[in-house]
Amino acid sequence: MFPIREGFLLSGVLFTLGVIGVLVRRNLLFVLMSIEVMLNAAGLAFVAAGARWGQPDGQVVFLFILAMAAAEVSVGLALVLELYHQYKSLDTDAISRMRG
Amino acid sequence: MTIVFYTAGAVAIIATIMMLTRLDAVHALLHLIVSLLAVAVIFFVLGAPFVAALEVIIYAGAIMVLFVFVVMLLNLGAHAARAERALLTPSIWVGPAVLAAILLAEFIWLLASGNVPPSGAATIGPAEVGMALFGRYLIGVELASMLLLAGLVAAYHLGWRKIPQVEATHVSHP
Amino acid sequence: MLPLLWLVPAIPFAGALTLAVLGPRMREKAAAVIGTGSIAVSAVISLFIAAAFLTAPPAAGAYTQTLWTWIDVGSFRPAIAFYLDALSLVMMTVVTFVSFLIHVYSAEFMRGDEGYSRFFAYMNLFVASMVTLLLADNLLLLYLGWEGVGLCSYLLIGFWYQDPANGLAGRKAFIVTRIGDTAMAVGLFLLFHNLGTLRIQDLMHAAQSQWPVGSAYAIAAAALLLGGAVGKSAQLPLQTWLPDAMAGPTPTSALIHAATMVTAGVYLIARTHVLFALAPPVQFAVAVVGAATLLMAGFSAATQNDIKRVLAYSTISQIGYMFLALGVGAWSAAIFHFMTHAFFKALLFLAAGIVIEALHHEHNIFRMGGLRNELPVAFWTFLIGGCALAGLPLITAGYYSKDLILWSAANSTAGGMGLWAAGMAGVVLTSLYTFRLIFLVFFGRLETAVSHRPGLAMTVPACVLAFLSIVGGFGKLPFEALLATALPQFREAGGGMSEALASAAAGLAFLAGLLAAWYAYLQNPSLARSAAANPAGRLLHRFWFSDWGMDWLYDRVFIRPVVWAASANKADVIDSIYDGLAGAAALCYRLLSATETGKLRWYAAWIAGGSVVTLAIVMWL
Amino acid sequence: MILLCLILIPLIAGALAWAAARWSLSACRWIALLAVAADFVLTLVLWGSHSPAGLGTWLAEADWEWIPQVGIRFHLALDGLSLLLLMLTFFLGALSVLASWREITEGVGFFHFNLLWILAGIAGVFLAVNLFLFYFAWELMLAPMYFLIAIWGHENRVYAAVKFFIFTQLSGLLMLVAILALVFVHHRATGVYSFEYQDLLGTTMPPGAEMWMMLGFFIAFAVKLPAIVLHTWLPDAHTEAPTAGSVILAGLLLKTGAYGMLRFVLPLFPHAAASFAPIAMALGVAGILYGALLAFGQTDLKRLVAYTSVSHLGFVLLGIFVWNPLALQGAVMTMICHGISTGALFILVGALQDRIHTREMDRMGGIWSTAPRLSGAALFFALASLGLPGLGDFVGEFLVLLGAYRQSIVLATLAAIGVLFATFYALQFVQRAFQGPNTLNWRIPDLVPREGLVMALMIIALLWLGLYPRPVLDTFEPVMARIEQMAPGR
Repeated sequence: MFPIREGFLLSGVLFTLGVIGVLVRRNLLFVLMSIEVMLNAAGLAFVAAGARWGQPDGQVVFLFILAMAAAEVSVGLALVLELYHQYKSLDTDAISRMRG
Repeated sequence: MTIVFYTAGAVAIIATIMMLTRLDAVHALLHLIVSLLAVAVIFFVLGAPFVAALEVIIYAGAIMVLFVFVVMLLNLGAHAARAERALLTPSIWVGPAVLAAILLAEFIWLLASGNVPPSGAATIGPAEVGMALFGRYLIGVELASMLLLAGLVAAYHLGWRKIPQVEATHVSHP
Repeated sequence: MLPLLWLVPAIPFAGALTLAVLGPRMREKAAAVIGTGSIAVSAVISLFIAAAFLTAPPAAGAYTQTLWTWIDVGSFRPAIAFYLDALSLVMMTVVTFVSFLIHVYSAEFMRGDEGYSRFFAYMNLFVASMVTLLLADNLLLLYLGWEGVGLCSYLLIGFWYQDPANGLAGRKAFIVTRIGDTAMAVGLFLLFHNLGTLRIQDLMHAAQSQWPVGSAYAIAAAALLLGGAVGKSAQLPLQTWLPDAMAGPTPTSALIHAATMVTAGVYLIARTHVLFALAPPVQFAVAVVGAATLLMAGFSAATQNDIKRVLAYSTISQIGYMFLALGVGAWSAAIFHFMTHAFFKALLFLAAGIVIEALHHEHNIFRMGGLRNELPVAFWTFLIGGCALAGLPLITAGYYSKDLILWSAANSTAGGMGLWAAGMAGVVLTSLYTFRLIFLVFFGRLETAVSHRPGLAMTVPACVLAFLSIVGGFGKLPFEALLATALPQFREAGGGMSEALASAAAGLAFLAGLLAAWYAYLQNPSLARSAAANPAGRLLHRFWFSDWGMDWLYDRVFIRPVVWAASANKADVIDSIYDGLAGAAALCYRLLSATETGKLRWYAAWIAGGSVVTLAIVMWL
Repeated sequence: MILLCLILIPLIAGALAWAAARWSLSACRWIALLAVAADFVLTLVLWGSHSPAGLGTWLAEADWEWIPQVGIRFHLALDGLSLLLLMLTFFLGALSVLASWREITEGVGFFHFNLLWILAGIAGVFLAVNLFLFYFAWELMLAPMYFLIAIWGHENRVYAAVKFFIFTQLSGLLMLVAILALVFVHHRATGVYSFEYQDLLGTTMPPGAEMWMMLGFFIAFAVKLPAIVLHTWLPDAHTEAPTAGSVILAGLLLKTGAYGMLRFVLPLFPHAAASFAPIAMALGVAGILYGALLAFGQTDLKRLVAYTSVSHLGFVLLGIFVWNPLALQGAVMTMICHGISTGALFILVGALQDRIHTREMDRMGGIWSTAPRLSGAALFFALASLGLPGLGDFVGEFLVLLGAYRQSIVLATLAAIGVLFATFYALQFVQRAFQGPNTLNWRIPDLVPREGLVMALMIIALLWLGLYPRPVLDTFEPVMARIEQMAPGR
């Protein structure tokens, strides 16, 4: 039988690790990587749910997540390049000119 | 089957933790790839072979490679790792860790309270997924394609002029 | 001749208008001619009307002339209409005649003053308003005249506007009289609300039919009208403005603050005598107010050193007598005293004007003296006026009218003897301060040289008034017969004093005052100074001098708080509410903008925290 | 058709004046003056032509479809009340154009454009009988006045303009909500959407809703007619506005508030208005006393005159909510006479400020000696504002007090004391500004013939209203009688 409950637990743990990554690491690359982890965890939860109900919908949503992740990474990394060119550093706290 | 699930799960978690704590971006990337592959295995265990394959091909294969490619392009060098260590003081872990712990507790609480009976439906192959994809979710597919197109155009627009100069300036000071 | 009644107020009003508009461009001569001329015409018309009224009295002793309906709203239809009966006839003729004399006097007195035409414009407007007040058929028109005379008194007191003190005196007069007017206005509302009309005659009939004697409404209405009368006639407690009103030119003091305006209150009470008859306690209050005022003013007059202020206090005292007469129900006696008082008080003021003009605007009587042979006309006219004021028996008019009042007070149904005693004390005081004035100003050494002899225009009116002050008294009987048609007879409470006894007592009191003044001020002048030396005397002197401290009291109790409140709240405390709102908005802005630190991790943390909280809420709901 | 002209003429003339300003300033001024004068003549024609009997119903109407589906029509109608207020509008409008002949030197075209569009807005407010059109005119009135204050005002003008805008706009929105609520309630009751005044008149509505809707309207009008707590925009707006602005603000904008209450608050929500009446009356009397006290304390001439408006409009508020024929007619009479007397005072203060470039009374004094005609006129209008009998204001105030006495003796007495307070500030104003020694020895020119004409017209108007107010009273008597019938329990 499919370990659905454990699947959700695992996706929860992975998602939490992703959140920690985003909060802790100040390097922009690591933030992006943590976001990838969180996305992946979400995808896992969807697939687990699909598996539970025996419907393909879970996997279809995962596909959409994949597409979104791809687009997001491409744009994100392009921005990282731009930022690095501009600020010569990837530290998010340094790049904080947008202030109230 | 459950043994495979638990081992893959452990591998995924350990790989992710390792990713978080690495100072060098490339090491972190490699750990991330391992974690993604572990998740692919789990997909397989959950009876979703098509998605597992996709995970390996696209997620681990394409996106991570793109990541590695960009990291190489940035050519951070050793001093970046030293800078990372300055930022990663142990005290910085406390706040996020507490927050994450609460988040995890809430997940577990929600999972525990929810009555998810284990069910053993058959595996859902690519055929069913394909039919759903181009049946009910046709609009979703179109939107996804547009999203990808947007990502493509943005990446192209943001990056096309800068690449050569980065080469030039960077060489001057290692 | 009667239909020309509307001309009597109209012509002075027209005169005032032309003088106001064309005045500045006119020469003094032309302004004098128009100013005095308009009053002369109106006086002549009123004499003709009087003659017509006496020879062929109209039906029911009264003639009403309606010009147009003033306001027509639902049941409230006051008209611009004039009502002429014996009472208003007497008042009208006396007012117009005395005004004419004073206008002739002021034509010369004001010569050389830069606001010459403005002065005559105000005086004409005053006469127009006073006559409107007297002839008003309904209380609203009477109120119009009432406020009009108040306005003119303000304008004329503050005529020499360069000196802020005059402006202050003018404002004080207008505001204090206006306090009385507000009370009277509320009285008008009450009368209209309960009796449905403001036409005086209908009002009186309606009051008589609907209200029993002593009914609460009658008492309230009478009390409110009394409030108005007290304000306008400078009686207790609103008398503080009259002494300061002497800041105006002397003809103004003569006309407004002696002869005419201050007696408007007397006319109002006489006109609405039915109301006061229906409210015995208020009528008694009128008597008590009269008695108290005449005593207080008498004492204050005896301590003044400014010639006009002495006469001002004496005016307050004499009107006190009129109020006393009205209080005891001797309506015609009060009007008779009004007539005689108008003559001799105007005379005194005109003579004082001559003295002041002669001594180059010197007001302090202690710096005057020995003008007997320097200004003979002024002396003799002042002496006749003084005797009339004090009540020289058998000769002067003042004696007859005051004696009539004293006799009525003695024989009145309520509180006869007490009022009579006050009256007698008043007579002593009156002759004391009158002869004190005469001895100080006209006898003794010549203090300041006489610089200017009065011309004919100033002496002739004085002589005419002197003649009237004597002759006026003899016409008592026909006068009373005439007034009988308009005012009820005086009801004697039997067993009182006989006529002869009362007049004898009055004569004795007059002599007592005369001797006291002669002894104190002619025989040994040092006595007055020594009396003022010892502390008790000085305190008493200061107390009486400042009008029994009323001015000081009103200033502390009423004026200071209002001025403080106004200046303290200048920036409108309610505005601070809205400034507060604006401030709160700015504060919120500052707080929220502080959260935009620009650090990515800070936002991520807030998002994570937010999601945690949301999940928690979801879990607990 | 004539009603449409009343609104169109100022609109077109405004644009024309703005355009003409490029060639010659005087042409621009003359266009504005002639337009407003033409409108004034039109109102006189209307006044002359109406038959007294026909006063009850609408004198003239102009009705076109606008948005039929929702029942919004371009519906103008004229009765006795709006006719008189229109006459006041164009009378004061013409005088304010005359008064600012020399004062406005830069941006003359745009100035007259704004001025005329305000007058058009006010005319719209007095004529509109469709609630939507009423709200439209209400807003049309607001924007040009904001520009008038913000551009041609004095030192602190932007603050004053913004404050005026926020106060009026916010309350206007409350009214809009109330209008929409009323339309929906009407729809639920009758099944048809209509913004028409006639249709909305008799709608039955739950008392709670009625009270809220009434309050929505009342607050909007209470801000415009400065009721006591909502009045703080007035002194700032008046002090900073140019002469023409102050005249129109004091003379006309305040009247739109009072007109709104008479036309909309009382008839549309009789029961709620009746139960709210005691509070409104108390507000009115508090306004009288508070306005007078504050006016007494001011040293700035225009602020003093502004606070007198708060005091006088307190009478109007009292008169409206006393709701008997005497008080209602008194309220309208006070509105008209206050418009004239305060308008005149503002023109005089403006003229004075042009000559001595200050409004502080401490720096004045003794101006009577150098400018007797100006001071004499100021004295006349100060007396008018303290309610001297024989002038217009007294008739209005006396009728209000007479009516108020019927309702509650205490309030009438307090209001009478308010009249006494009026004497304080009026005499204070004359004494400190014009009398006393000429300490700073001002040598200023007296009234020029143009200003003399303006003053003469207003003096004659006030004397006529004071001594022979019958024709004016008869014009709006039937309207007041109709409003009085609408009171519950009559």
